[in-house]
Amino acid sequence: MSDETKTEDKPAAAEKEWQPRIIAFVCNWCTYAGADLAGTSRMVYEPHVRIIKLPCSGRIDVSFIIKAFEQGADGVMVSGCHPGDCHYTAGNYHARRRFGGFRDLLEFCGFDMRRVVFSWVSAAEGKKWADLVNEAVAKIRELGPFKEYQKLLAEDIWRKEETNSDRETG
Amino acid sequence: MSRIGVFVCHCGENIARMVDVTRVAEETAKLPGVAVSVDYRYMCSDPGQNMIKEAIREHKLDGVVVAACSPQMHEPTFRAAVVEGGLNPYLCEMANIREHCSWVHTDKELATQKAIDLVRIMVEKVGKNQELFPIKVPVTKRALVIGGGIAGIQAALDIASGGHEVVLVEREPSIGGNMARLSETFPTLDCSQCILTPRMVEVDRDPRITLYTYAEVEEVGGFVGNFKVKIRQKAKSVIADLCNGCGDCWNKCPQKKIPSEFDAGLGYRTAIYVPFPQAVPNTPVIDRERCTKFLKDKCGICEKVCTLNAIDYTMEDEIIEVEVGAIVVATGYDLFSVGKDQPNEQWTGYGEYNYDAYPDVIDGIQFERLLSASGPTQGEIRRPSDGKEPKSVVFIACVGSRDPEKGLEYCSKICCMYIAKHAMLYKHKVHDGQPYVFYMDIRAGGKNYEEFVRRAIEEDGVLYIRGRVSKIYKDGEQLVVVGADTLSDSQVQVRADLVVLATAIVPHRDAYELAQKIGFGCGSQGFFSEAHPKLRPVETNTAGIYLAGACQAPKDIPDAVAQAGAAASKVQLLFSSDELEREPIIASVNEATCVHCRNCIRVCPYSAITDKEIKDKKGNLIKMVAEVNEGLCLGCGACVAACPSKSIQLAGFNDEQVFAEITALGSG
Amino acid sequence: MKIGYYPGCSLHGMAIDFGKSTAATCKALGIELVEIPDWSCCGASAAHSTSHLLGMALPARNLALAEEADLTVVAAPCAMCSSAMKKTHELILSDKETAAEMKRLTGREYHGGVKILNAVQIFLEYGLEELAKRVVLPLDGLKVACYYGCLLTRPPDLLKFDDPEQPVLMDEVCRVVGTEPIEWGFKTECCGAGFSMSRTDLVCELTRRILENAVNNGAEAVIVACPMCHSNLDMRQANINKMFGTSFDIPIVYLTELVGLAVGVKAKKLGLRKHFVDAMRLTERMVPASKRKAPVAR
Amino acid sequence: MRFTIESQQLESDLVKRVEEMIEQSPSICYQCGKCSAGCPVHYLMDIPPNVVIRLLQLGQIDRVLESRTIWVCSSCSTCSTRCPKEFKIAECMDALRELALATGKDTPSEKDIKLFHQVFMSNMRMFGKVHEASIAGVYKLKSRHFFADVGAGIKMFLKGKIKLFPHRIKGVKEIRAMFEAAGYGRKEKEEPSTEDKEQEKLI
Ligand SMILES: Cc1cc2nc3c(=O)[nH]c(=O)nc-3n(C[C@H](O)[C@H](O)[C@H](O)COP(=O)(O)OP(=O)(O)OC[C@H]3O[C@@H](n4cnc5c(N)ncnc54)[C@H](O)[C@@H]3O)c2cc1C
Ligand SMILES: Cc1cc2nc3c(=O)[nH]c(=O)nc-3n(C[C@H](O)[C@H](O)[C@H](O)COP(=O)(O)OP(=O)(O)OC[C@H]3O[C@@H](n4cnc5c(N)ncnc54)[C@H](O)[C@@H]3O)c2cc1C
Ligand code: SF4
Ligand code: SF4
Ligand code: SF4
Ligand code: SF4
Ligand code: SF4
Ligand code: SF4
Ligand code: SF4
Ligand code: SF4
Repeated sequence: MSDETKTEDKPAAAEKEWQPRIIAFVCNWCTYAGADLAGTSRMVYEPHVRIIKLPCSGRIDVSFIIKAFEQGADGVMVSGCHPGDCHYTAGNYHARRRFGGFRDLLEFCGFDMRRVVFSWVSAAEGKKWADLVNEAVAKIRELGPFKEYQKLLAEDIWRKEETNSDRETG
Repeated sequence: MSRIGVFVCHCGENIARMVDVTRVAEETAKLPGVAVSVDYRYMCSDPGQNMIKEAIREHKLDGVVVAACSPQMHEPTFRAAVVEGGLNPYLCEMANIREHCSWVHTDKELATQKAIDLVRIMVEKVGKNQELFPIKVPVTKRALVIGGGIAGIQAALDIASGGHEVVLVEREPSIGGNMARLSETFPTLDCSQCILTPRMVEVDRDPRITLYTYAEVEEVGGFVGNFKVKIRQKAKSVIADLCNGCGDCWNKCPQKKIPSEFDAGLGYRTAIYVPFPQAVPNTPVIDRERCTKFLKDKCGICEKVCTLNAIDYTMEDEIIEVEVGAIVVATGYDLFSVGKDQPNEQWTGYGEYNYDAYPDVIDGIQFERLLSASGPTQGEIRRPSDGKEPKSVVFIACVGSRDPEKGLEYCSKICCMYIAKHAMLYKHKVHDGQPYVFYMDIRAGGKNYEEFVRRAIEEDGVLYIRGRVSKIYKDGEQLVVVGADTLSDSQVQVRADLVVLATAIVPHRDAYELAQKIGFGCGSQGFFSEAHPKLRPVETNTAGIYLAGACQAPKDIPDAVAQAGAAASKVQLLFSSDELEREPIIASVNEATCVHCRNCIRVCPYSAITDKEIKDKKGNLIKMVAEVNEGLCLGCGACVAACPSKSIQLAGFNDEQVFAEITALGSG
Repeated sequence: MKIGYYPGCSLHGMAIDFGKSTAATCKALGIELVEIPDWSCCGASAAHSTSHLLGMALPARNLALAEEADLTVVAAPCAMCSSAMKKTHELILSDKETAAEMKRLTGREYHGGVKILNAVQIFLEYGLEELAKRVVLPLDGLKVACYYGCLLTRPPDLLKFDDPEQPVLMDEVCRVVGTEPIEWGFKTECCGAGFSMSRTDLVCELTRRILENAVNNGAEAVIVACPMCHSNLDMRQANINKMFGTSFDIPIVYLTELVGLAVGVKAKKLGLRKHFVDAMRLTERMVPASKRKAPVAR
Repeated sequence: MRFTIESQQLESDLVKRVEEMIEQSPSICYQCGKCSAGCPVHYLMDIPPNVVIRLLQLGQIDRVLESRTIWVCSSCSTCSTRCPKEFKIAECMDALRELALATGKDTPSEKDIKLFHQVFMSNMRMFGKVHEASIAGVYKLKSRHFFADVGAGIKMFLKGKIKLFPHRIKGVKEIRAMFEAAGYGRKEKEEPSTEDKEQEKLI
């Protein structure tokens, strides 16, 4: 599936309208605060990321990522405190261990892993957050809208048609 | 259907400039479940808060979303307002459309769309929120202070005067920290020992303070109000209760050539020793790595000379367990090591300054010891190589500081002042000597500080040369300091008898491990992180743990003492009630579905989950499940993600809530 | 051991002694030197001073030629040459744009397969323990000032050779051949390098400072690994004495000459007679290994 | 010296070219003076290294291009190695020299150094290697320092340190193509060719 996305050609007009939609799962103590810092430091970055705040990256579940794609996200970011810096001492350690598993599972399910960005951003790394968002947006722009999953869902007899939302206008 | 109120803030122009707030209000008004959506200039102002309160009553709201700044900023404000309006505080959420939106974007249309999405997420979440009630936990009214420098001493004394017990743990054999090593202190030039010693003695005398020196904190468990601490009392080999500090042992100890840590290697101590004469406690310890008895099983002189039989070679380390309600960390600083703390390990680093090669190139603390009346030279300025009185001394500022390539990026803050002090004191002692200072900027921003520096220049004839030094080399007995004077565009060379490097202030060498052990934050430079740089400067992000002194940032004595006082008053504030409230963001187990796989137990970083037996009325075991200890759970949610049967949920962040947030984005 | 060899222009000209001693000493140690076919000048300071592109392109061509000739290790004894080569090597490896630009200019592609050795590194590559075994006429107790100059270690991030302020690797080689390296303050000061002809006055001033510090710290000889250091310190010593009224008379010896003597190469083969300041006196300090008091220091 | 600081000047194209060549902005320099403190040829400079960078910060690049400093700098990298901000001063000096030649803004003083560089380069362009004797010859002819160094020259000759005949490498065409591709000396096209002739004559 990943090969298809790479070679996909879109009409230029559609590209103009389309804006990538990225959901970020971040921990409250580090990355959320890092994003706050980017704000207080007035660092300009791309406006396509929607943050969902969780207490700790350890709380992040693979089903969140799948759900996000199902809801029409073109990309997902997952970010927490740096290894060893976790507000909860070890939460991100579990997260880190689990991300390895996430990756395999998602890949197995047929997700293009280039659409998922894992990283560590501390409360002091406003710049890193801004850069990361810019990179993620650039990457997703390159990959184009994530249509494959929607197609898959449409074929899936267990699902209803409703998931083929009109997200490209949003 | 829920009835949610949305309140969109302009923050003056801060939000309104980049986000079409009226449109955000209009669009979100259309969302299912939203009863009212309005925008206002300053939501956090009194009229703004009143709007919310009135709306709750008028529209019978059961949820509130404030679209404004970061929750770190005003969540408490709005939760309080919601409570006054008659709602549970946890039914209020904030959408961050300032830090995460208006301040970082430049396309008004896209920013507005994002703001609408951010509100939508929170509207969906609030719809699923439940009322939560703070958890009450008892408070142990005893404090632990780690580090016995001036900051730790001040904090301990203040808490004790507030009527509470204090446990003070110091790693070295005596309290006093770095201040005890100083000669006289800027800007008043009072003698450091004279003002410090009485405070040290007070610590020793105060019955409310339990002092453990030559000890370290081994483990910290628990949470605010209820910490459980394990302290390792290293074996001193001297029975403190018997010893009267007569000094017979250390006067007779034949191991006399051990470089004294206290004198920064300029003087010597014995194997059984007190670090300095005014030490508190004045009981010696045996340095087992240098003592002949321990190394070769010979000597034993100290035992023989001690008439009080206080020496005990068989003493072992002891673990002491204490329960405390609050912790003040005051572990202070070390000096950057010019020869070694380098980015490139193979290089000597600052090789151009030859600190390692030339004995007459020393650091600031070493110069303090040379100045100190109780130092290795009894306060006479003698250079280490040959004991001569230096007639020309060069002081170099910012060595390792403000030097991102070879040292550290930050300014060490206190060195400008102590350099002026050093140059001045040198001139007071060696009247025909000439002090020179190479500097980049003079940072003297304190009360009477600038005046102090001017005095050094104008009255004591210290020559300030504006420029960094490129190199120090030896020419005969003298050192040649090659520098620049950028004010006259010149290259200058000074022949010096002694060079003093004002090396950077760095966090105590194992500060990072301590922070890890206790569980609070450390910045990238290793100094401990305060909760907010302006508004919560003595608190950490972990409840019940406070900071004092130079462990948080380079600080001089006045600042260290002020912060210690503030930390002490925070502790007393915590101790002013018998119980305290905790955020109810904690996990709970659905016993009906739990299959006791114990995954959650394994991942919980606070060991907050234990096994629980479920028995029938007759006492027969029906099944085993997991159980969360409300006191210990800090709400990280790791267990929730780990549970295969979805039997454990985190209040405020349960699956339903998070899925609602994600789904909110799909409907756009 | 067979390695590539880039003598550079000066080892065939003004620094013929450096060239001869490198060849003879390597031969004595069993190192076979294979010249890079049809090599050209490295550009020296004239190139990088006037065209940063040529400053890289000239060494890039030589590197590509070495690679084409399957030379994976190349000794470039001249410090200017090895520095230029190593810098170019690092820049091509770390920056794709530079790599493309160099390909455009030279019409050849360099893939980064060459390890470049300066004069000191030849012996390090050979192995100091191995070298110690070959020492037959150590210069026991001769006090030497190891002078690295500015080109051997700088810029440190590209050359990655030794500590830029307190280098020690040449000192180690010197210790193996029995000499005693002194501690002194001018190991990496600049001697004026390529200004020998255009600003002789400048070179004399800089070399005076260096010689003074070496002599004041007890050096009996200055050991160098760069033709420019050598010509400035050796050839200009008379000028300095005239200019400043000093009376320096200290032999300036290439590291390759020093090692050559110790492993038994004849002074003549090393070009030792070609020095301006008499260096033959060194031969008097050689002690047959069999008559030594102490074993070779390491 | 007095000048008015104007915003256009602060955005000088020439300064931008220097920035591109060294891939660093002069703004990172905080004027500590350490570069000037350690520079071995500071005593011959009209503008110390830190002031060179300061002038770039101020957009006053012409003063720098006209300076002697850039020519007497011996490229020893003492400054870059010790700079606390790792500003590449030595490379900056290289860039300034190149720019000074390309724009023709270079100072008339220190022409010996420039001349030497030029003679060296044209010698190399001609043979692919440099032939020290002909460099020395041409340099002396053009600089008119006939008698300087005579003693040393004769002694060198006697010691066999001077090779009489230049050797031309096979790939000399390649070298010339490289000079061309690098745009070497594009401004002063005439000059190298006359030197070429003189060198040919001398051999
Ligand atoms: C050369 C020099 C001159 C100075 N002159 C002046 C001056 O004139 N005026 C002025 O106001 N300030 C001066 N200062 C600054 C002054 O020294 C500091 O402001 C002050 O000492 C800070 O006190 P503190 O208690 O925070 O830290 P410290 O004095 O460093 O005390 C920290 C204590 O904690 C202990 N500790 C560390 N880790 C642990 C652990 N894990 N467990 C247990 N204990 C631990 C240490 O052993 C130490 O005793 C000078 C500093 C220097 C370097
Ligand atoms: C231009 C400028 C920019 C600044 N920027 C920053 C910055 O970016 N970051 C930063 O951290 N700090 C900044 N500051 C410093 C900051 O303003 C002060 O640190 C801070 O305001 C001090 O607070 P305060 O409460 O001590 O004093 P004040 O803010 O002065 O408050 C004192 C209050 O007491 C009242 N008062 C005075 N006398 C009496 C009396 N007799 N009876 C009753 N009331 C009385 C006054 O009316 C006033 O309301 C800045 C200062 C200035 C001048
Ligand atoms: S609530 Fe926040 S965003 Fe609104 S005015 Fe107050 S500070 Fe500004
Ligand atoms: S241990 Fe004994 S001898 Fe030593 S100080 Fe104490 S009482 Fe005196
Ligand atoms: S036993 Fe150890 S401490 Fe005691 S006197 Fe002997 S060496 Fe000193
Ligand atoms: S306080 Fe002064 S000496 Fe210390 S780092 Fe800051 S500027 Fe430099
Ligand atoms: S949320 Fe779960 S894992 Fe985290 S502290 Fe509470 S019980 Fe432990
Ligand atoms: S992980 Fe879930 S199922 Fe397993 S013991 Fe914990 S609560 Fe029960
Ligand atoms: S050493 Fe670096 S920072 Fe200091 S003046 Fe020179 S270039 Fe600027
Ligand atoms: S490279 Fe040039 S400017 Fe820098 S120290 Fe050497 S001579 Fe001076």
